[in-house]
Amino acid sequence: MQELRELAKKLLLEGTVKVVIGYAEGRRGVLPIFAVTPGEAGRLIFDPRCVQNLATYLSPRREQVVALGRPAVVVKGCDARAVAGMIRESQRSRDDLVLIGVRCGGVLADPVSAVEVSEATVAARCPGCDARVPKHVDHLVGPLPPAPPGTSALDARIAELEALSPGERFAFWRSELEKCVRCNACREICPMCFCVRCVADKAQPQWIESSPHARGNFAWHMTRALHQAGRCAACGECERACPAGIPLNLLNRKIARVVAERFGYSASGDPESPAPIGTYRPEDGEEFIL
Amino acid sequence: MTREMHISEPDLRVLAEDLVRGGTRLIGPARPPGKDGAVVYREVKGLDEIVLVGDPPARSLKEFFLPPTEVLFTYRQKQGDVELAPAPHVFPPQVVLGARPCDAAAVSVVDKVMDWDYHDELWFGRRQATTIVSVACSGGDASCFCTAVGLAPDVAKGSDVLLVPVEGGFHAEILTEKGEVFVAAHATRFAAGGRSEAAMAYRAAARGKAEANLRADPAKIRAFLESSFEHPIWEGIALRCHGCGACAFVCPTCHCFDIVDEAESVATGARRRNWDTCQAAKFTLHGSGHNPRKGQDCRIRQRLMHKFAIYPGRFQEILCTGCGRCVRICPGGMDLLEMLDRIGREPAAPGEAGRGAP
Amino acid sequence: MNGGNLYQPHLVRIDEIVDETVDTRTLKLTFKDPMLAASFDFKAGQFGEYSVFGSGECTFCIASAPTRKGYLECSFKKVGRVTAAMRELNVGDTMGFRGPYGNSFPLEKMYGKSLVFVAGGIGLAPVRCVIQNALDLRDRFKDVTIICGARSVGDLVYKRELDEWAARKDVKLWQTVDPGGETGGWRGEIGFVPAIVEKARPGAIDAFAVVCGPPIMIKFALPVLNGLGFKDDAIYTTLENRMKCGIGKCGRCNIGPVYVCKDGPVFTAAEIKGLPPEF
Amino acid sequence: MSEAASTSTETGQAGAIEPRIVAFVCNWCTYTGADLAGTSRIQMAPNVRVIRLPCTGRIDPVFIIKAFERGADGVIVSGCHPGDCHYLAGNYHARRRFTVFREIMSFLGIDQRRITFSWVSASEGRKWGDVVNEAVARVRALGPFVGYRSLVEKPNAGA
Repeated sequence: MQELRELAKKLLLEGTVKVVIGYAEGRRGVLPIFAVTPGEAGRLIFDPRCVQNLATYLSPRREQVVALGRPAVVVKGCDARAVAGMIRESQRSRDDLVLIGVRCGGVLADPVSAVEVSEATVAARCPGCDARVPKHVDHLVGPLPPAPPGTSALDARIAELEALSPGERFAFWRSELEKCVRCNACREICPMCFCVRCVADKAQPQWIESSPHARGNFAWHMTRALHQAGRCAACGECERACPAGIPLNLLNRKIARVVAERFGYSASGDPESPAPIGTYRPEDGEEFIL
Repeated sequence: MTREMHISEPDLRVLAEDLVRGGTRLIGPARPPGKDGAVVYREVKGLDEIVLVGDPPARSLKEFFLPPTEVLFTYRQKQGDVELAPAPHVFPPQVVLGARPCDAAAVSVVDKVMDWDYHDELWFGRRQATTIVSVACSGGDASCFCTAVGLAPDVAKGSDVLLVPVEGGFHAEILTEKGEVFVAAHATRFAAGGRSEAAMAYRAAARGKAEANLRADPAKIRAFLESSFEHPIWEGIALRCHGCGACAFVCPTCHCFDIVDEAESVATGARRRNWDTCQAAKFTLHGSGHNPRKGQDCRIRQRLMHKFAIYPGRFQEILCTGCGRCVRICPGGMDLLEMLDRIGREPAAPGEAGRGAP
Repeated sequence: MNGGNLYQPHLVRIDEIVDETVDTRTLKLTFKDPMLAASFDFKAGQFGEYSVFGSGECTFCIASAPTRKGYLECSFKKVGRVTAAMRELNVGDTMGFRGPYGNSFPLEKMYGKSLVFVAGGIGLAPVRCVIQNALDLRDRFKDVTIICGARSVGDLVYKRELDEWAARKDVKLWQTVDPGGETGGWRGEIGFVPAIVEKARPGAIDAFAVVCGPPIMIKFALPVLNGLGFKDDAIYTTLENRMKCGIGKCGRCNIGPVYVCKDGPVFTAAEIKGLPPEF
Repeated sequence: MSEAASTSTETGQAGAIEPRIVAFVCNWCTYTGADLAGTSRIQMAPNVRVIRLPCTGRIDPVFIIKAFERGADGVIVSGCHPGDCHYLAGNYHARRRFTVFREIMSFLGIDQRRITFSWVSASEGRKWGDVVNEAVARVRALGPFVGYRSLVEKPNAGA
């Protein structure tokens, strides 16, 4: 903690950055803060309650954050993957950012009521994580906590769904997606959803029905999953933000697995690695094509 | 016209069964069927499913009066002509059992805008069909602040009958004509009852609990908002906001909507009304590309202004019930309770404000 | 209303289509229901929600005058989904109309006074409604001055009316185009609208001004009018915020405490100066 | 895709209606191949509406979604064989995209037999006939895709 604070103070004092985007204690749990003074940097913390992916605040769409000046941002391994994605897709230049990596032992599923990481409290995406030490960062702080216990409940749930018939899966997703009210929290919080104008907001033609009925919701979530394929940083923020409690991580993880199996690609912290959609190999599998 | 009665828990259970058997749609705060998960208001088959006392359900009651999407009318085009078929605005009876009093109050707050010169038939059709039986709240959690906006955990506003938990059952206050009709229809389930000391004690304890979270003066907040359109506080507050609008969608009083046409085929389709939110940049975007509310700071300000200055100015009602849903749901950690606290302490003239500091 | 609900429009038929400019078109509409066609009434300045079924609704002022019964007109530019669909329609096709909504220009208050109309581009649409209305009751007003402009000669809308007004002895008409927008045969003024207002020097005594046009024109026209002696409460204009319901419910058109759809669209310059800058 | 769609949704059993299939095809190979199938008088089920696009790379998966929304019971996507793309690599890109999109649809429970992908060259009129006939037979066996269209019907939770 002290290491993080001292580093942030130093970066601000020597003028390397104008703002440090990090975590601080709030009234109910941890909040993102934008520390512009060394005093504010003294409030920075990192612990398993720091679930937010702060890379989102680096999007050029966040004009008011951009206006603060050159940022340093505190990133976990999954967050660093998002930053790499943004750099890969020319949203930010690597030179404009200072990345403060934090070693991570998994975050909490419910950071307001739980404090300690255990098999029962850890976020479902964390067990088995291969990015507990963020890569391609400028500074790395904190000790490496033990790996989160157990195995991911997501994998088990995906396997269950895959074992169902198409009709049963359709019924499951219908009951989930019926709850969607199209608040777009999944999109707005996503660091990789930086489009100035989302396909879902386009009306000429209106490809995606904007009404929150299950049909419009299927169109939205299928399209979003496709647009995230090979880009999703697996930070789980969309599911956390969803006020309807839709298990979006199931879809994200399933598609990440497809991309890994079919194209041998998984999102990493390396901005130089090419994205799987937007490139191709002549020998890609095509057993589904007649 | 308040009348006091008593209903035992077994009687309430039978009453719920009677309702369902009689074909009335019964709605209550309940967990999703067969699953763990957040309590929401949904159709239930009996009292056992209903979580009568507890924190506010994840979503409010408004969706039973203003659904997330509803058909306004359908159209059918034939050779240059068009036939319209309006959505029916008479609805089968439904009873909400176990409404949190704040959610019942919200519905009556929104009544005002829905009946402002123009009477919204769809809203009031559902209102008319619905009897709201609330259960006094025990005081909520750390995000509740109903007392700061002039309501209370046991507020009667908007409810037709208010139940207060007492040993073995509920003290019942019959508040409206609709409540009287409801009680008359289930007369055998209710017993005579007068003043109940136990009920008074429960209510006082609940109020005390809610008051501890936030003491604010709505008049002062309104005065600040009306005088501080240009104020550095907005930019600081808006930094961590994602502009997603989850707050508005879970809000019991946010009622802004969009109107869209959706074709089913070349010739047929429907015009729908969908929930919308002032937190989205698209909300005010002109066809020309001009946007009067360009930044997220403007949108946050609009949300607060609408709730605590504009609506009170028009309708003498605060467009907020202090249910705390927006605080609990916000993925960016925006905290209305904190904002109100801060605004309440802010002098009305522009002053110093830190960035993103809570 | 139609046995339906507030949001269900009346059916109207397109009787005439006039292309005002390359991108601006006027539709003349009549109600399909003859009873409604006979009884429909509105005031100058009010607006309506026009719909193309399958595409949606759009908000425009009623561009024709309430004194000309039996039809209504709207002028629009193709900018979005609905206006694009409107451009695809032909004479005889059916549209929807809800309204009239909003407040209006206080014409009665202007009786016995002089009127100065200042309009730029398609801003002439709401002004044209008042001009027609006033000219139909010409003996109730003193001087009538019309100053209107567009980027170029080709962008001038309502050319038929402009010729008609130019021919009238009881109307002073100033037409202008932005510098560079003139053609060989152009006999009007060349210059921005505020400059022409300065040149025309309409008298402010016992006079009201009605100003509509792009925000930048309004911004520079107001001080000119003030300089000529027009008080802010004698200058009227309209605001065009995005709307959906038109009836004070959907929450979209708020400017501070004002609901443009209910308290507007007509405001005095004094009222506008009291509003937060969200339009 | 118009009024017949709304009436056809009434019938639920497989085989009770004529399936409606939308084929998104590339201009250079499959469209020409389909043309050849026609001029060669190859017998084909008449259930397919062909929509011609410049390249399979232009076929956005939202087209498939929209087709199901508006009443299609099945979809065919077809273009040039690998290596034959008029724009060099459009079909390779499309192949990756559809590899993923197919899995998304499958994971959400949309029966894969409703969507047929094929490479049909300008000279493969016979193959196009087979692709069409097989796709129609598969979709006929599955019955109308009421499930997707009717997603619109149940109002959102609560209402």
